[in-house]
Amino acid sequence: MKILKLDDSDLKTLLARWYETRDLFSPVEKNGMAGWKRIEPLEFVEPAKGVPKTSLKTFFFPQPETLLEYSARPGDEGAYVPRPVKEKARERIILGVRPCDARSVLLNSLPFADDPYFKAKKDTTLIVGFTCKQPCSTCFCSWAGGSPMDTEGMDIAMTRVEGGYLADILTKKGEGLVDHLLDNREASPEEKEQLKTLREQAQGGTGSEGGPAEILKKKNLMDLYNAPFWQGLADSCINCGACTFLCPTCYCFDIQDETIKGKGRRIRYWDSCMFPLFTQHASGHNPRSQKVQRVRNRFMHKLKYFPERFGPLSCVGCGRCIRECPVNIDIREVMRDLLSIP
Amino acid sequence: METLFSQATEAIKREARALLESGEVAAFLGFAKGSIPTVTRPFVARSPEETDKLIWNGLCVMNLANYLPGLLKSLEPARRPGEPPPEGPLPKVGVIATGCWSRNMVIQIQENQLIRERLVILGIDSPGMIDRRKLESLAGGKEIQAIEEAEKKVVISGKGFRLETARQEVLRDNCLTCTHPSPVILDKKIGPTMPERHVHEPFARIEEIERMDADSRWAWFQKEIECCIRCYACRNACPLCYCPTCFVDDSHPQWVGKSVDPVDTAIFHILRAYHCAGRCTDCGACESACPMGIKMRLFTRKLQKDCLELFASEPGLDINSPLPLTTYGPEDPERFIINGSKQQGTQGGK
Amino acid sequence: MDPAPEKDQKWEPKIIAFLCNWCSYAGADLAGVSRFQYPPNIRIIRVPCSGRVSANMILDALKAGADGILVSGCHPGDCHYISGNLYARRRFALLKNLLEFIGIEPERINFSWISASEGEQFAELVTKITTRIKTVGPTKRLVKKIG
Amino acid sequence: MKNIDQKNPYLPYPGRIEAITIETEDQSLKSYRIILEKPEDMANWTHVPGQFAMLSLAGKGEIPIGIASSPTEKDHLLFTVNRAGVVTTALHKMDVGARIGVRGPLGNGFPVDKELRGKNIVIIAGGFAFTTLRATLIYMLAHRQDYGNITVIYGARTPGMLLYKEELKSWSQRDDIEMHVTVDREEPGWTGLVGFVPTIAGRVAPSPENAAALICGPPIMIKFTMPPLEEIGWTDDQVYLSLENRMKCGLGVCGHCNVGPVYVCKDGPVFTRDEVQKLPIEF
Repeated sequence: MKILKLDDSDLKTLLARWYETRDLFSPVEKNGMAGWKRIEPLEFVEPAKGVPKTSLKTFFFPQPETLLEYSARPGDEGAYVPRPVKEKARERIILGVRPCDARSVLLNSLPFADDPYFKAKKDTTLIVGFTCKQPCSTCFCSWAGGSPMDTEGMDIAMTRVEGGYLADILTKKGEGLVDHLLDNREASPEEKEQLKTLREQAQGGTGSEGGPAEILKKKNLMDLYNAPFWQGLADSCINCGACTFLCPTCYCFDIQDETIKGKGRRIRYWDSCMFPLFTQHASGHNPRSQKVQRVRNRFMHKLKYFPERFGPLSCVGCGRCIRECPVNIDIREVMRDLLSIP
Repeated sequence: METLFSQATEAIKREARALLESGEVAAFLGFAKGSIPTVTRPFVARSPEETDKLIWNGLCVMNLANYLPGLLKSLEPARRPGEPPPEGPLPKVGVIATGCWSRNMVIQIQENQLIRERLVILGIDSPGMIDRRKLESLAGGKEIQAIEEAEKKVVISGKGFRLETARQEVLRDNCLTCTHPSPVILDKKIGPTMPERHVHEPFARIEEIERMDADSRWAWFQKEIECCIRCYACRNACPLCYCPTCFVDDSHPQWVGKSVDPVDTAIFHILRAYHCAGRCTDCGACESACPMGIKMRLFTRKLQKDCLELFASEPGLDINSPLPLTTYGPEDPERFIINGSKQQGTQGGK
Repeated sequence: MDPAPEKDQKWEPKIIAFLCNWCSYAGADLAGVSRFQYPPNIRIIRVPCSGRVSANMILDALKAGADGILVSGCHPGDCHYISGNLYARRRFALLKNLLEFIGIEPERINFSWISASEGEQFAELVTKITTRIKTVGPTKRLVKKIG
Repeated sequence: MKNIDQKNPYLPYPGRIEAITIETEDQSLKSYRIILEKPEDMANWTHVPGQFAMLSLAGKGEIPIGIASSPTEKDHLLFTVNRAGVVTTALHKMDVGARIGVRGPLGNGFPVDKELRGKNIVIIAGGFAFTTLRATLIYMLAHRQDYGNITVIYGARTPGMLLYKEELKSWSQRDDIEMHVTVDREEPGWTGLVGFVPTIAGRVAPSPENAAALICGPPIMIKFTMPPLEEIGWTDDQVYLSLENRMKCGLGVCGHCNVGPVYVCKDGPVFTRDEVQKLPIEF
């Protein structure tokens, strides 16, 4: 597809235009970058660096999400018969998305492939990504299979250059967003060459042959499972859910019914494999009753079970868990330790 | 440069190594360096060699008492539920304790979660611990790549910046109002004794909130917990929270919904704080653990203030004085009881 | 935000009353038997002792939309279980303050002592707290809503 | 606005309880005969013995329960439910005629039309784990010519704790199936076998030649049943087990039921013992 050269005023014009028929969202500054917020077009500023604390998954896998509704008035026609909720069809555009977060949407769509709720949200959401110029020291997207210049999962990928942005239009949906600019803003051959060089300079994705996903897939499951270092992680871990809830690719959930004053809903909400209740049977038996088992499960799921089932790691290398873990459990160390097992 | 911290680190390493080498303890609980400069890692050394990893600095903010019951249990020989422990002494753990952590250990002993004899406590006076969020806001969005700490100042640096600040400016809020930096139970003292601290208006922020009207207080409360993600890091970092099934996990009845509904989140924070009433030592682990920067310590601080004012109680200072909610006094204040004071005269004989 | 006193005259507060089996519940019973009039706004939950009432229960009632709470037990010294109400007194003192601290209107959370012989006082108490709760209007804070 | 309803895997079929049978003397197990309210749902329902479904009680939640009816029993579904948690307790309080949702069928089921075809079959069950094996047995009896000898070893603590008592009686009168029903201890009025399932299995288990065993029961029973079978030459790949784990979605997404890399709800609940041995012990 096309590559456009936009200056800052072009971007402003576009945002104003998009805003007419769509909702705009972007990272918001609050206690550092806390999360995502609906914005007015003029409010948008490209985040200086890094990603917000909360991940992009909240747009596709909201906390909580109503799956079904039911009437809880015994007299009603169809009382206690759940029916599907109505989804909003209004399109939304998420701005300022980093390559790691954009990639997380693709990774999550693997387990959610047949999920109508996830799919409905994906269909109505456009991602305008901004490639990374300054990775943080906790970033490791290249190692996890991506790259700071990666465009996977974006509809438009913006790269900051002298005098504005090079906008790589990647999808039909993305093309729809800029159609009136397509002819007169096309980037010059030199600019296209510049973008190509920037991409090549960025450390390439290691998703293929030599990447951790491929190496770990080939290792014996029980060798990794029985590795000695898990106990050390469990020693530090307090078994909270900060890592799982901030992680863009942790997607475990629980389902529960809530009934209030005649109205009922069946919701799914984020759950965490760190919590003892996660696996506890009604009988009281708990297959993962020990902290070490739960810590291990989180990493084994991301680094071994998920790749075996779907191919890539269930990790985009955004570094959120590393930055926010209260006891500094570092997934990069876990990856290194797992890779070092013969 | 020899600092307070490097001296303490060396002393901790030395003592821990000796304890493990002599076999007096089966494990030593302390801190190791983290992979990022703003966070340290609670760490269990199980061999003399591993004690080389131990460190001590102002970012050791997790309350180690939190780990003790679980760690001690994991060191006991496996046995079936209900089976009595084996004859003879059970394995011991060595641990570092500052004022608040040691008070939490006292409370755990009072609440039968710990056995004093199984602990070897290296007491260390807390110099006041650093709030990583304050450092981050000082850095103004730039990434902190190194922290240098001295007795009175802290220097942070990263790509293209180097900032120096008074230590006092970046201390955690709880450390700024702390009046008990010295451990109350210990087996060996490490480092110098800190001078006694007098805090002017220790409950200033609480009083400020109390002066607001109900609407403003509600608005403040809502705002404070708005970005809670219900990860329970505050609960799990807390040495007071050891219920086998937390009230948030009760299903029958379900006291609190599990998602991020504002009412459920509010009830979670109210009840979490309330369960710490009369037990909280203001160690600040909850706030330090919170990934979202919520100041939930203010809720427990209010309870702390009330315990002090109503029952003259400060928990964990004395192993022989009961926790305030496990006891009562005939003359406990009851102004809040609607017909309380009116009836009080008639109660004399009883 | 501000729950202004309800203009709609039809609104009547719902008050959940946790009454101890040995004193306050008997007091309420006596009020009924003695035909003392009091507003019909309370819904009584009989509990073995005021010491049985936990913060969880009070918050659960607020979450379900209770406009007010009353917890009433035996007078100090009269507890059937010797000291249940004395432990409760300490807990309620802290809870009431904490709930006020986070912005719950003080009028909504009420504690009292009513003995088995205080039927008249019980009627007076209910009248008093119903009036108090009416001044702050229908509850909005801590009420869970869906959809 | 658009409805999310086409192929919504979270939407249960509306159903009603048609009959309730109290199965055990302690009333902890009841069987629910359920019909799907829409005739087309009922007519289109197909499953494989060994699969399960989510019973859905709006306002209480969902629970995964093995389908105790055979696909050959066309006009209804049968679920035998042990009272344990919030949903099952609510279910136990429900009456005939009450509304109930059914979401499924879920999971893989026993390979009755694949590997098990033409084989001699041994069904070994303990306690209330007999439910999906009842489905399997009824299915096999309806396609009797497709299987060799069928041996059933079923045990419960007491005669009163046996499930499907009437059917047990009628099966024991047939000559094309070998029934061994046992209880843990002697009890007045009980004339059948006495002894634990593993003991009985050791005594009556047939040769492993061209045979498959389907074992469901408490872990301890399975553990002690294996040695006597192995002694006479049974191998792990001939033994089919049905695992249980906490489940929420039943679709292999929510993460609750994983045993290492497999999801019990999607990849199971039926595994050969051979497959289970390669997994971490997280069930």
